[in-house]
Amino acid sequence: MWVDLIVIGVKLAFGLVVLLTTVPIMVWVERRGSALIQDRLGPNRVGPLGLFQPIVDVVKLLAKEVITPAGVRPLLYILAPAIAVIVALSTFIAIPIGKDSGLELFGHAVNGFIVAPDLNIGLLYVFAIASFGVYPLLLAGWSSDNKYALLGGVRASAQAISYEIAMIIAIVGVLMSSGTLRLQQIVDAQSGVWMGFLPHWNVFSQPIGALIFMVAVFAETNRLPFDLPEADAELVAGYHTEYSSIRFAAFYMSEYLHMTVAASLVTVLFLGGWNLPWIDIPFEGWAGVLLSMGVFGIKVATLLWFFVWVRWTLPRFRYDQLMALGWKVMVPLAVLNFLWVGVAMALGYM
Amino acid sequence: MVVTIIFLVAAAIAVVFAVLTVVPRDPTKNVLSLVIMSFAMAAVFAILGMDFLAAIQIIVYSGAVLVLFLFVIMLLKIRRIEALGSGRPVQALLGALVAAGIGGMMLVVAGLLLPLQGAVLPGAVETGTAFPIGRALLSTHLFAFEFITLLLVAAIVGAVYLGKGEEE
Amino acid sequence: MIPVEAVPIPYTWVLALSAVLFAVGTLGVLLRRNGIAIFLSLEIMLNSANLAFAAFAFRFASDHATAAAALDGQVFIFFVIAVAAAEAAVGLALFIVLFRCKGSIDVERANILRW
Amino acid sequence: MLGSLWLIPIICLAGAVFNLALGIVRAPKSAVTLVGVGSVGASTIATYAALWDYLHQPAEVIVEPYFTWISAGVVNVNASLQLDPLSAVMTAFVTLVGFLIHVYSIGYMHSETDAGYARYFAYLNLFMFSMLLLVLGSNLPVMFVGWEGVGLCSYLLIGYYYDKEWCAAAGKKAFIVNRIGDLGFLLAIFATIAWFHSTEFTVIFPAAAEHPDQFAGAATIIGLLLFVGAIGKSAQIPLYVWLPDAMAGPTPVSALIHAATMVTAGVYMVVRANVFYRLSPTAMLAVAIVGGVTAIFAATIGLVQNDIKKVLAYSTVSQLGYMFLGAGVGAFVAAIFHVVTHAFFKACLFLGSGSVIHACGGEQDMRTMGGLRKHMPITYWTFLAATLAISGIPIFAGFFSKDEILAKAYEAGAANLNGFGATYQLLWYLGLAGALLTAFYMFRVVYMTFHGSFRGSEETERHLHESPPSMTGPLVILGFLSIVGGFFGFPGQLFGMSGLNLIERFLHPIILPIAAATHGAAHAEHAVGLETEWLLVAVSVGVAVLGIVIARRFYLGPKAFVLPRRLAERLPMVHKMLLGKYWVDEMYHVLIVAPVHRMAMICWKVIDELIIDTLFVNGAAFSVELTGDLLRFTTTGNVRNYVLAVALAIFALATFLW
Repeated sequence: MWVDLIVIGVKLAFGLVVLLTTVPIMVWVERRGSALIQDRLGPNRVGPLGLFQPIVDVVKLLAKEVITPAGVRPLLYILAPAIAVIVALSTFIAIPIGKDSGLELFGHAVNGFIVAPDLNIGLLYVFAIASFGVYPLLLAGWSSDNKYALLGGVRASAQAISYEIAMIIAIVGVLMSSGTLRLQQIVDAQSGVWMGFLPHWNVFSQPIGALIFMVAVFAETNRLPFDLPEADAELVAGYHTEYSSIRFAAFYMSEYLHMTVAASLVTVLFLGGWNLPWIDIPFEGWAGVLLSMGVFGIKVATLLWFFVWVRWTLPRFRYDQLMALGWKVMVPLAVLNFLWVGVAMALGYM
Repeated sequence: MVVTIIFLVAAAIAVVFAVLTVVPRDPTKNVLSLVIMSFAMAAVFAILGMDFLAAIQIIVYSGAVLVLFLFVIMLLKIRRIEALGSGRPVQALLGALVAAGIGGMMLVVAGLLLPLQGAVLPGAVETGTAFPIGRALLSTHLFAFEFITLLLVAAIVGAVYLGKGEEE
Repeated sequence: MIPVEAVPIPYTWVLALSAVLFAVGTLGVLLRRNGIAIFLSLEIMLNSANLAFAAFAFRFASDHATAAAALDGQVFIFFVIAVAAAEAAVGLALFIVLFRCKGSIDVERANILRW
Repeated sequence: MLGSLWLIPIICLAGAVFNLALGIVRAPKSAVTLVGVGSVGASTIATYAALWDYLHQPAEVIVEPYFTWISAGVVNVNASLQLDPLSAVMTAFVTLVGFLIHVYSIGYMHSETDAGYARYFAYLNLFMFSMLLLVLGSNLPVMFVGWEGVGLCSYLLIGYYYDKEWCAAAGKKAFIVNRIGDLGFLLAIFATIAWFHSTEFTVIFPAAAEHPDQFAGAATIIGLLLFVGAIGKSAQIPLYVWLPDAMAGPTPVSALIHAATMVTAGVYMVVRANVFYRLSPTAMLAVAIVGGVTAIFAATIGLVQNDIKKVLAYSTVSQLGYMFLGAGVGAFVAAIFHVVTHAFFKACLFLGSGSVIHACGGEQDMRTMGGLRKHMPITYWTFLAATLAISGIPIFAGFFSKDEILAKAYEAGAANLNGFGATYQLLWYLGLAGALLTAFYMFRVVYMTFHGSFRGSEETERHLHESPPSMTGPLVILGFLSIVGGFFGFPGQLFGMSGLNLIERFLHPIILPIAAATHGAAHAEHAVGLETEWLLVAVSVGVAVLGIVIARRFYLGPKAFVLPRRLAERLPMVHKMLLGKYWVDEMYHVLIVAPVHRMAMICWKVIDELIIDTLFVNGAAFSVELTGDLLRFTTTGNVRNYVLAVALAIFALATFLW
C-alpha cells in the first residue's frame, strides 16, 4: 500500500521533472531557432551558446512584482494560469513515454515510468483533460477586464471547439485500425511493416488523418499559424495581456508544456511511439525501457523542432480563414480519412 | 473504505458546487461551479465502474457544453445577474417549496429502497468500458444512436440559423 | 481504475445524491430569471437524472442476469448527454437571438406571447 | 341467349351511360338516336332470342346468379336474374312496347335541343334497364333495385321540362307518393327475410306453398305490405294522385312508363307473390276491394276531364284497378293478360293522343279540338281500334282480358270465395259499372277529338298534319296488336276447348299448388256453368255498347254537348265533385301536407334553429369562448409561471401516485 503510493509519487516526480525540464530547453530552442531562421544570433551571452538564458529568464520572472490590475475578477484572474499548468501536466500522466515490459522495483511493478499506464479509456482521458485547455484562456480573457484579453479569450474558445471536432474525427481512424483506447496498445499496433515496405505507423497508413491531427494540434496549442488568441499584432498579447511576473510565467510555461504533450500524442498516435522503423526490438529489461524512452524522446524532439520551424516560417491566418479551414476543409477531410480507414479495413489492407 | 471516502468526498463536492451553480450572481462563477460539479459527477461514474461515461461526461460537458456557456456569457457581456428568488415572492416561495418537495420525495424513495438491498457488491460484469457500450450502441440501440445523430445535425443547423441573425 | 468488484457503496446513496442534485436544479430553474442561469440549473437536473440511471445500472451490474439492463442504463446516460449537448447548442443560440431582440436574457422580459 | 340474361338489361344501361356522355359533348341527335333506340332494339332482340331458347328447353325456371351482393348473417342475396313464364311474358311486352315507344320518340322529341334529346333518351334507356331488372330479378332485393330505378326514371322524366315549375312539382309528387309505397315494399322484404331467411322467389314461394299453416300469418303480413308497395307504384286508392299529375312529362313517357310498363309493376308483384295472397284471404280481399273501388272511382273522374291526357291517365288508373280486381279474385293469369293487352291499347291511345297534341301544337284541351279524322287518318283509325279494345268490344284485345276478369269476379261472388261472397258480388257490379263508364268516356274522347268540326283557332287548323312515319309506324303496330293481342288469351273454355287459351296454359306454372287445402283459397274454377259464362259475356258487351251509344248521343251530331251541359246543370254538385276529382288532392293537402308542413316548420324554427343551433351549437361555442376568455389569463407569457405550473403538476402527480 505505502510502497504503491511511494512508487506513484516517484513516477509523478519523474514525469514532472522531465516535463518541466523540457520547458527551458524549448525556450532556448525557440529563441535560437528563430534566430537561425531569421539569420541572426539570438541569445548568446549567458552561458555557452546562451544555454543559461532560460534560467536567467525564470529568475527574472519570479523576482518581478506581482501586479493585479484594478477591475479584474480576483478569483478567476488568479485561477486561470494555475489551471493552465495543471491541465498541461495532468494530460501527460496517461501518455506512455516508454515500453511497459513488466519491470519490477522492490517487488512492485513500475510500468516503465508511466503514471497511469493501462487506462482502459486512455485516449478519452487525454482528450477529456485536453479539452480543459481552453478554460484558462477564456477565464484569463474574461477576468482581465480588458477588451483585447476578452477578444483573445473568445477567439481561443471558438477556435478550440472548432478544431477539436476535426481532431477527434481524425483520431477515430486510429482507433479503428488499432481497435482500442489504450495508448500502449495503440503503439504496439504500429509495430512491424505495412504493405511490405513502409513502417506500420499510422502516419503512413492514414496520411490525411495525421495531417489533420497535426494542423489541429497547432490550433489547439495556439501556435502560429493559428495563434489568434495572442495575435500580438492585433490584440497586444491576447488573453494574457494583463498578466505579469509568475502568473505570466505560468501561461508561458503551459504553452510549452502543451506543445510537449501534443508532440508526445502525435508520436503515440501516428509516429509509432517507441517503435523503430523497419527494426523490431523486443525492448526487454531496463535497457529496453531506456531504449524505448530514447526513441520516443527523439521523435518528440523532432516534432518540437517542427513546431518551432513552422512558427517562424508561416504567417498568421485571418480569423474567418481559420474558421473556414476548420469547418469546411478539416472536417470533411477528417471524414474522408475515416471513410478511407473503413474501406481499407474492410478490404484487409489495414 | 478508501472508495467510500472518495465517493463521499465527490458527492459532497457535487452538492456544494451544484448549490454554487445556482446561488451566486456572477454567471462565470455559476458555470465554473458546474464544471467542478461535472468533474465530481465524472468521479462518481468512475467509482461506479463507468469509465467510459466518466470520460464522456468531461469531454462533452466540461469540454464543450460549458465552454459554450462561457462563450455566450462573454459574447453577451453578462457580468451580474439578479439575486436568486428575486421577482414575485409567490413564485419564489412556491418554487422553493416544490423543489424541496420533489427532492424530498426522491430522497424518501431512496431511503425506502435502502433496506431492500444493502451495500451492493457487484460481480465481475464489466459494463462500463468503451467496448461493451460501443457494442450496445451499434446493435441493440442502433436506431436510437442513429437518431441521435439526426438530432445533433438538426441542432447544429438550428443553432447556425438562429445565430446567423437577420442580416443577409 | 478501481476494480469493479470492490465498490462497497449502496446504490441508494447514489440515488440520494441524485435526489439532492435534482432538488437544487429544480430550485434554480424555478427561482432564476436569467436564461443562462436557468439553463445551468437545467443541466444540473439532467446530471441528476443521469446519476439515477447510473445508480440502477450500478445495481444491475452486480448480476450477470441483469448485466444487459446495466448496459442499457449507461447507454441511456450517453444519449442524455448527447441530447443535452444538442439542447445547449440550440438553447444558447436562442438566448443570443433573445439578447439581440430584448437586450437582455431575462426570461421575464420575453413575455409578449400572452393574452 | 340463355346463360347471359344479364345482357338484356345491361345493354340498356350502356345505352343510358353512352347517351349521357353524348349529351355532355352535345353530340348531334342522329348519334343519340342510334345509341338510344339501337340499344333498346338490341335488348329487344336479345330478349326474344332468350325467349326462343327458353321455349325450346324443358326447364320452367331458369335462375342465373352472377355474384354475391349482400352477405350478412343468414341472409345471402345474390345479384341474379330469373326467367320463368311470368317474367318471360313481362319481358316480351316490355321490350316490344318500349322499343316501339323509343322509335315514336324520335319523331315526337325532334324539336328538343341536342342536350335535352340526349338526356331524354338516356333517362328512357335507364328506365328500360330498371324495368327489365325489375321483371327479371330473381329475388326481392334485385327487384327492389329495379323498382326504385323505374321510380327514379319516372321522376326524372315527369320533370323533364324542369324549367316549368308545375312539371318539377309533378315529378316530386310522384316520387314522394311512391316513397310511401316503397316503404311497404321494403318492410315486406324485411318480413320475408325474418320469416324465410331468404328472398329468392324460388325459395320463399315453394316454402310457403308447402307449409301453408306455418306461413299463413306471414303471408297476410307480407302480402299486405307488398300490396302497399303495389298501391304506390300502380296508382291505386289512396296513392293514385300522382299518376294524373305525371302527365306533365312528354307523352311517350306517359305511354311507356305511366300506362304500359311501370305502373303495371305492382300487378306483376302481386301476381308474382300469388302464393301469399292465396294463403291469405284478408290480403286477397284487400287487393280486390282496392282494385274494384279504384276502377269505378277513377272512371267517374274520367267522365268530365277535358284534357285528353288526363282522361287517359284516369283511364289507366281505372284499368289498373281492374287488374287488381282480377288478382283479388284469384284470376292472376287474367290480371297479367290484362296487363299485356292494356299495354298494347293504352300505349296506342297515349301515342295517338301524343300524335294529336303534336298536330295541335301542344294543345291538350279536347274542347278546342274536333274533326281531326280527316287530317290524320292513321292516328284516327289506330286510336279507334285501341278505344274499341279498351271498351271491351269483342275480338278486340281488351274484351278478352277484361271480360275474363269480370267473369272471374262474378264466379268468386257466386262461389262465395273465402266466405266473402257478398263483397265479391258487389265488386262485380262495380266492375260492370266501370266498364260502362269506360266505354262512355273513351268514346267521348274519340268523338270530341276526331269527329265534328274543328273548334280551335284557324292558325292551328292550318298546321294540322299527319305525324311522321317514326310516329305512325309504332301506332300502326300497336293498333294492330290492340286488335289481335287478345287472341293469346282466347277464352277457349266457352267453346269447350280450353287449350286455346295460350296465356293461361303458359302461365299456369306460376300458380303453385298449395299443399294442404286447409287454406283453400284457390280460384273458383268452373264454379258457374257455361250458360252463365255466355250470359256474362253478353252482359259486358251490352254494357260496353250502351256506353258507346250514350257517348254518341252526348257528343255527336247536331245536339252535341247540349245533353251533357244540361245534365251538369241538373246535378251541379255531382258535376263539380267529378270536375274537382272528389277534392282528393285538396283533402290530402289539408290532412297530410299542411300538418306535415307545419310540423316541419316547428322542427325547423323551434327544434333546429332554437334548440339545436342556438342552444347546443352556439351555446357550446359560447361556453367554450367564455371558458377561453377566462382561462387565457393563465397565459401570462412568463415562462417561469409555466415552469412552476409544470413542476407543481409533477409534484401533484407524484403525490397522487404515491
